[in-house]
Amino acid sequence: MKISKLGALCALAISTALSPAMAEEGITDTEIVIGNILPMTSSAALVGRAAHFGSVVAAAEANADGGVNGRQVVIRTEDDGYVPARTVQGLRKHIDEGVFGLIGTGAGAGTAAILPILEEEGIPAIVSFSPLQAAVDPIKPTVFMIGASYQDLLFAQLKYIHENHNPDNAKYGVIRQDDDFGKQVEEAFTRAVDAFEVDAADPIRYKRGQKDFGAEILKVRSNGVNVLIAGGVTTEIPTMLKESSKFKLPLQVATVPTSTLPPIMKLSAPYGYSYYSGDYISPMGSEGTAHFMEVAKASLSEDELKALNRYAVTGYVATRMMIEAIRRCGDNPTRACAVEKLESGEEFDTAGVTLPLTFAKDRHISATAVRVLEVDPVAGSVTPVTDFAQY
Amino acid sequence: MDLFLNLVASGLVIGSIYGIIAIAFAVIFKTTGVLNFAQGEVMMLVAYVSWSLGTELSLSFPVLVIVSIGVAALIGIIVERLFIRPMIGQPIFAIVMVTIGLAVMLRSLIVIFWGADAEPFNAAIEGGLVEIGPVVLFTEQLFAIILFFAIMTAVFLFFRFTRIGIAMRATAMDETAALLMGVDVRRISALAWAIAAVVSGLAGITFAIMFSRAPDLWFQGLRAFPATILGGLDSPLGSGFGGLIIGVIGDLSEGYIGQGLKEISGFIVIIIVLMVRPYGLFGEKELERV
Amino acid sequence: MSALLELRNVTRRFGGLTAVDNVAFDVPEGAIYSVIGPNGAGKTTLFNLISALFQPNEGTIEFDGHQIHRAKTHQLVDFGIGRTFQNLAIFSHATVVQNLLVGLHHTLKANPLTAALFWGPAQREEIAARKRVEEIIDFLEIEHLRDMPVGLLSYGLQKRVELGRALATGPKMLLLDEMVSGMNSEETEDIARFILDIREELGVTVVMVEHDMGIVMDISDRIAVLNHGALIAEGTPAEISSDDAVVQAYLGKN
Amino acid sequence: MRTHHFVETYEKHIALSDNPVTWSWTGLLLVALVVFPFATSNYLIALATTVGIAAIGAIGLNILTGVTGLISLGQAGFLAAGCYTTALLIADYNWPPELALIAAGVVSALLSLVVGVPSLRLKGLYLAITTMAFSFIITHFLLYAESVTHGPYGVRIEDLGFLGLDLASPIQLYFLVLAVAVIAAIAALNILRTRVGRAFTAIRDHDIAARVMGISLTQYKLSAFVISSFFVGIAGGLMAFQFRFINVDIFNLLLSVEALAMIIVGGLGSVAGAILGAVFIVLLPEATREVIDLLPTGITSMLSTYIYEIRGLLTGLTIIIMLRIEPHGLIGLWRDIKRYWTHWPLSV
Repeated sequence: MKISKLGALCALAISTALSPAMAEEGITDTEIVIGNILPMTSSAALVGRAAHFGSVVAAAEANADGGVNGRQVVIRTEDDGYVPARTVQGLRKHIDEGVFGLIGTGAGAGTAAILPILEEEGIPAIVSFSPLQAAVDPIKPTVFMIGASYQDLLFAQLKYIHENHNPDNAKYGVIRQDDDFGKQVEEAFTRAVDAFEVDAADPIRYKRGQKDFGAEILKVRSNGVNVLIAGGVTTEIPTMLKESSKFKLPLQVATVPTSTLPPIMKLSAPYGYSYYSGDYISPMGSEGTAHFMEVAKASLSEDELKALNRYAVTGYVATRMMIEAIRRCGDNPTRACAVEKLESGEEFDTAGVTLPLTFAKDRHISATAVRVLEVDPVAGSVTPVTDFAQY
Repeated sequence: MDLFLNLVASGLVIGSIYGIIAIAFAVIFKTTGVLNFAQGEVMMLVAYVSWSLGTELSLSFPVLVIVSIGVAALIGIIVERLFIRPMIGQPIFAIVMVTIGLAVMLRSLIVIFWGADAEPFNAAIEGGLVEIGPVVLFTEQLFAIILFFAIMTAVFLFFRFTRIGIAMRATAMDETAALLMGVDVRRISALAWAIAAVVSGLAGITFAIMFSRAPDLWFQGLRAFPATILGGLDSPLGSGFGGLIIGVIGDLSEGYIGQGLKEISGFIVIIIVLMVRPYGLFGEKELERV
Repeated sequence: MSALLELRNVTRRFGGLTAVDNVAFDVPEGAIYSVIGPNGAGKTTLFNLISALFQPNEGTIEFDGHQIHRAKTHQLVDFGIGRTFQNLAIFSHATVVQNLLVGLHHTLKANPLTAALFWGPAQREEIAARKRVEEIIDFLEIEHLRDMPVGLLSYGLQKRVELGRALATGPKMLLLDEMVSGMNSEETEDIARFILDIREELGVTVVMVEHDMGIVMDISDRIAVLNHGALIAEGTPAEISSDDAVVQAYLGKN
Repeated sequence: MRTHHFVETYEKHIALSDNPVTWSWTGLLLVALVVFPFATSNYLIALATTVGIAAIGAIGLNILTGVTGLISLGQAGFLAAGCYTTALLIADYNWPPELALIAAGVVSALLSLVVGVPSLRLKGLYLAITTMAFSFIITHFLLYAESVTHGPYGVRIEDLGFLGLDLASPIQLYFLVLAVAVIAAIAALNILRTRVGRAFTAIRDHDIAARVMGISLTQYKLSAFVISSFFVGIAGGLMAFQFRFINVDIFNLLLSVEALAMIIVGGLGSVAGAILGAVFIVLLPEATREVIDLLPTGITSMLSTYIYEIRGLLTGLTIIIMLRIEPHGLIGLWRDIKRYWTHWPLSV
């Protein structure tokens, strides 16, 4: 037990050295802190990093204009590595170090995990990284969400396919991850199958991080599926397309919005499939994101620019809204005031990424209208094929 | 039947990759008694360097392979010299832990150096289709299977007939005796790491061509664990066949049962096999002397 | 003297090799009994059979009414058999005291639950065990080494600790496998003295496998000679040293 | 420091420590641990709570791997079993948290028999990989047995009390964990100084000699599994209290590897080593973060793109350097330092 001395010294040293000067609710005379908890590492790092940089761009934009009523916006991001338990830890750290509001709330399960703490602490949050119905239904006093659910995003595509292509003997299939995100994907599938009264194959589940989809596509083939939800997060999608191309399967493919990520398009190019995607924002590179890209170029390094994708845009929009709400509170912003401004029904401009957004006291969700996009990886183009609509 | 054959073929492809990595595990374990937890990361490093060489210098595929083999051997030797050799004489446990630390380091280094995005690994062998009866394979998938058997043959010949290969086997059996016979045990350790880096590196390159060059490539190292355990940790050839078995069982169980079984069928298989043969299918039982 | 250990037609084969071939002898209670023979004669295999590490293919081994050939190794101490090993088999990271305490294992009763609480009986039996260990330490004259990790001791002392550990099990019979090999003459004499003391003071029967003919002839009451797994002679030291077959076995092949 | 001392009674021989200096330091440490949360932030309290939970798990793993020599890479599975047991019993079956915590230990211990029995014949790394396989199978079951475990949705438990403590309060949770950790450490030390612990060590050092000394390998290897997993299960149950939302994501191989890293870095076979290792491995990422924060802002912002990778790099490097300097772990390092000072100036 003699080593316990060392432990004692460590404990004392740490407790005295690391105790931060606590800032009341993340605001000082010169700074205001907005937090993110995002998967900056792990298989979802591609999207987590982008979301972080989206926040950074919004803050840089505000700070270039002299900040929010004289205060500089500081973005502080905790890495949760795509693990909900670490999302909780990240939030605890934010609370401790002082945070005014929260944008990135981890992936779906992470958001679910921290909801009670957000409520307890009364932290304003705009969920945007990974839409989760439970975040706003029932309404939590300080939690808002922008963006349509994965279910709506996928259902919109299936509806478009059903109405415009309606293949002979349509048979629907889905390959989805075996987590909460995959659950939402499967719900969209079930909803479409019920709504269109079409034939369906049994859903196929795969473990997060799986690379090889040979067996899954062979099952799709032997089931005669011709409308497929490729429910991967990122690199799974090109792999599924590749295996399908081996047998030249005649497929209509619906994907989650991640399919508008440039690296994924590049990887999918050789296999001759175009696929659908759905989104509630304008695609990257379109006119709608022109302003965002301009600000980004002014505020990010070369390396950081490369990390941008559509998740940067949603992160940007949500952070921008939070900043604007704080600005509307004037010189002495409080959390309660920011929440009040958010749900006041007044419009928030998103710099053209979406139509101006609003929340209301009884509606903490916005930007739920979805547009179906056709992605042609060879041409590198993303073409809207429908207008924004509610699903 | 069509489904069955294609599932088997698909299982053989991925099983070949597992098998090759498993050979790498076994070569190091057999000669030094260390299970190298950083094997997947070393493999990833080789694949990344090879990808950079391929895109920067636009080498033809055969030349790229030869250059990559050289690079891989060098990586293996450097890693062994920097991280493993200073630990010689320490408890095996500590050395295994060093490989775990090494794995964490390499993973981070690669992202710092190459970024977090996945990129296609374009190579001349890629993209064509081969039809064998009802079975359809991409040329690179066929390449994976051929590579597997080529490496199996090479490893067999090396350990059976070359002087140094025999010396390595001798070291594995009795280090002290090997020392007395004039075998340089340190050089053997470096050589084992080099061979493992080359072998696994080739698997990494092939995997990157089939899928993408991405920072989660290291995970295939873990996937190959069941293979090497199934075949026997001290049996490179057995480990190789273990890979094929795990690959095929994985795809068949996914094809006919589903429920995400593909990812854990390998683990279920090794538990069952180890109940019957505690040293793997082809591993040797250690003799206990009293 | 009645027989404490009885071997009847004991045979043990490994693959094609018959390591112990139809061996039978009795060890009388209170005897010092030696098993000798050239290298590879099957002596250690025989010991492993008597300590139930192996089971015989044929034959029976009875000790004090217990059927060893059907027993599990860990039951032996309960029957009253302790042993040492040819190659050191001590717990080298542990101290002398801890090694000896392991020998007392089967006499103690703590289970994980009572051990975790370390209250009442569990504590009392540990104290009693420590007293017992001190007695053995006294007997073997290693008081000064009590808290040394055994791995740091000289070979001779390590052997002595191993002997102590076997004694700690409270045996009726001790199996000593080449105690004195690798020892100098002084250490060998010490051990011989201990063996005699063990028999005289503690009343323990001793069976030993030994190469050192000096100690065998000096202290044995009876000797069994093995060659190629078979028993070729059995008798008093005087009988054995004049036995033709034995002389043949040791010298004949040269 | 002392050089020699003599003991007069057998009671003192078997005491955990007969040295008053040790006892006073231990007392001081405990006082520090009790005072600590009142002088610091909630985040550091939460971090200390994590350390405490990790320490309980590491003490458990150390009994199996460090003391008995059975290498396990399956800690994540046992931890998951404990964590889910507590969470599900509270959330779905309205068990009182006190019982649900004990149930975590019991379920995990029973499960370890399922792993232990078929593992009896396996040695070294074969055993390690088999335990790893079991842990994959356990988490797979937790994910797919939706009707029982809520599968991918995870389990949430609402605010809860424990013997009058309010576990939503970081300080009160901290004290619960501290109390359990102290009990766990004492229980482990007690087990190790009796015949049970000696049997474990004997099996590790020389299993044949152990058998000849009357130790049943079957019984004691299984005991090691059961005791170890009981500790680990309790740690899992405390995790459920801490997170109040659990799903399988956290119970991955990395967690098992980290657990192993704790006992190796800390010192195999030593209870204090396990605790030190837990402190080290849990605080390492935090420490690297602090180091990065100390750098000039210019460098920090330059590093910002890959800040997490740099932390990973430092973590890996620290483990390697640590093992290079002292393969016997922190506890070995501590002993060396102590020996150095005790014998100074003769030690140079």
